Amino acid sequence: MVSGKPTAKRRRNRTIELGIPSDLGWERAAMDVAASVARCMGFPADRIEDIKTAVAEATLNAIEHGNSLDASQRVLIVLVPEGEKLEINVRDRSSTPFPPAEAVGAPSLEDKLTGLSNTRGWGTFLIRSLVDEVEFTSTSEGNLVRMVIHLEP
Amino acid sequence: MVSGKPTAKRRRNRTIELGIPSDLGWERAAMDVAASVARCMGFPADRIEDIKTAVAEATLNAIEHGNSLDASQRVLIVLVPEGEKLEINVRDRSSTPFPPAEAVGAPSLEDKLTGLSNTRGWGTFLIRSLVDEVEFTSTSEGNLVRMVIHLEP
Amino acid sequence: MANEARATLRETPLLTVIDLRGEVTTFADDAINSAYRQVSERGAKNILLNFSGVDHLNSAGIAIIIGVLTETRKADQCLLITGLTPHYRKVFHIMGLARYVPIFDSEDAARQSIDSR
Amino acid sequence: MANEARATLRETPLLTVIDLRGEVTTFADDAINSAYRQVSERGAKNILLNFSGVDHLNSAGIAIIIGVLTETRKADQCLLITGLTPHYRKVFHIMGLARYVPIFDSEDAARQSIDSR
Ligand SMILES: Nc1ncnc2c1ncn2[C@@H]1O[C@H](COP(=O)(O)OP(=O)(O)O)[C@@H](O)[C@H]1O
Ligand SMILES: Nc1ncnc2c1ncn2[C@@H]1O[C@H](COP(=O)(O)OP(=O)(O)O)[C@@H](O)[C@H]1O
Repeated sequence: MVSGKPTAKRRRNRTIELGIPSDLGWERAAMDVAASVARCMGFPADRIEDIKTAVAEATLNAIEHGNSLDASQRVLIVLVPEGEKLEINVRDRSSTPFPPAEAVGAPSLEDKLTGLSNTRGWGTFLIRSLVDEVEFTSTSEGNLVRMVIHLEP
Repeated sequence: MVSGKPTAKRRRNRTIELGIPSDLGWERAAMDVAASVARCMGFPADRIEDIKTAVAEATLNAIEHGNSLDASQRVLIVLVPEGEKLEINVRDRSSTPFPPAEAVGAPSLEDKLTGLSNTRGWGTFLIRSLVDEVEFTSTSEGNLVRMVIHLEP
Repeated sequence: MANEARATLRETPLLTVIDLRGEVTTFADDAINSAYRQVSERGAKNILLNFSGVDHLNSAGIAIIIGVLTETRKADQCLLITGLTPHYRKVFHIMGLARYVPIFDSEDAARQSIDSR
Repeated sequence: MANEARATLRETPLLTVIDLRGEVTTFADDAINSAYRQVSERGAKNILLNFSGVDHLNSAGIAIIIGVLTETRKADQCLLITGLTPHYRKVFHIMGLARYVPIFDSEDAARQSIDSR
């Protein structure tokens, strides 16, 4: 189903695109599509779980932070299967850029347990931990999380 | 997540859209999104199975007959959750219209078992049998299958 | 495809079982038909198609099963089915297939039906 | 939401169990916290969170669990966890949570750990 060298056009044609409203809950649809694409590509079961969680967290952030739960704004999930790797882009229409990387370093569980910081703040950390490559880009169009997962680790 | 009277704009905003290449296999992604939307809406398990099969068959027809397995043509699946019902549109870029309804009446298993007709030809019949409403529309843009499934039968 | 169809043969008392696995779609054609040919060459009379390992089935896959059913009727073999989920059981009923091929809850139930003839 | 979170209490020898069901996301806040409050009012010392009925868990849901863990540490209660899938077990390890709350394969294994103290 997925083979050969991707040219720009081929690449565009082989993408799977999902658009959802910015309502909590629809991230489940994104997880399910990502899982079925990963399954088609032959990812092992434990990697599919990693992909589902990473996509869920990125989509949740796009719904919640990027589009501020404004259901009239949409989140676009673009999956690009390319033989040995799967690229997943999650795009929102945020007018606020991602916080700088330093601001979202590894959260301290100790601080959370002692009340020094909010119990939330795990999404970005989990994404980083579960995928092979991740890139956060902010443009005037919105924010984009680009994740790549390799078939062979 | 889904409530109130849908206006044209609301409706547009609340849709879930999935675009896939016309390659056999990607209909699984359509099934999975449809299932997760139906689950979110509270459809019972057996209705979710009906929806998955109907979406799979409509998407398969769009890939195979509508877009003639030409991977550069895309199939668009648009799900519209509206409180008590789920509308699902499957759109291809076919230049050949759907055959007239009479041509795709209930297939005769007897004919198939005696070799009088091809063993295929069940997709449209299954769609009709499994959803509450179905409409086949051919336009200059392509073919469209519109299916509606009610939460309360 | 990650989840290719596989059809493996298993001889049991009274029944020759074809265990189907993976996705029963248009791609399952070779696997199912060659399994059926082997079973026929062995002279099997009672053939049980076991769907319990199948994770996806569509109308193109069912068309392959109809092809096998057509052959078994010509060859005076008896085809039986088990391992369908309630949903696909319903689909087989809707299609009228259940009138031509008996569908059982379990392999044992299929075996008993042969035994009690 | 179709699959709301539910948290139900169950008294067992040595352990008070909170059985979680459905989706443990931001919407599970009330269900989990009110279950925890009830358990505390009863004076429970050993509290087992059972995830085996959970079909979806995300970082917002885990944040609620961290909140409960914070409370149990203040109240000198002992929190234990069971019923996680291998994936979420891994996630709890990645987050470092497994260092603060023991994770067991089964309710029995959790009970034995209390019994053998
Ligand atoms: N798509 C996004 N658009 C704008 N801001 C974001 C986005 N994703 C994350 N952020 C910012 O980064 C912070 C950290 O996110 P995260 O680690 O996922 O934790 P949480 O979502 O629990 O706050 C968020 O609180 C938010 O301020
Ligand atoms: N999306 C479509 N575009 C064009 N033709 C279609 C489409 N869907 C179905 N058809 C036509 O209708 C016929 C019957 O379809 P169907 O009942 O699904 O059976 P099958 O797909 O097994 O042939 C097809 O063979 C095809 O000619």
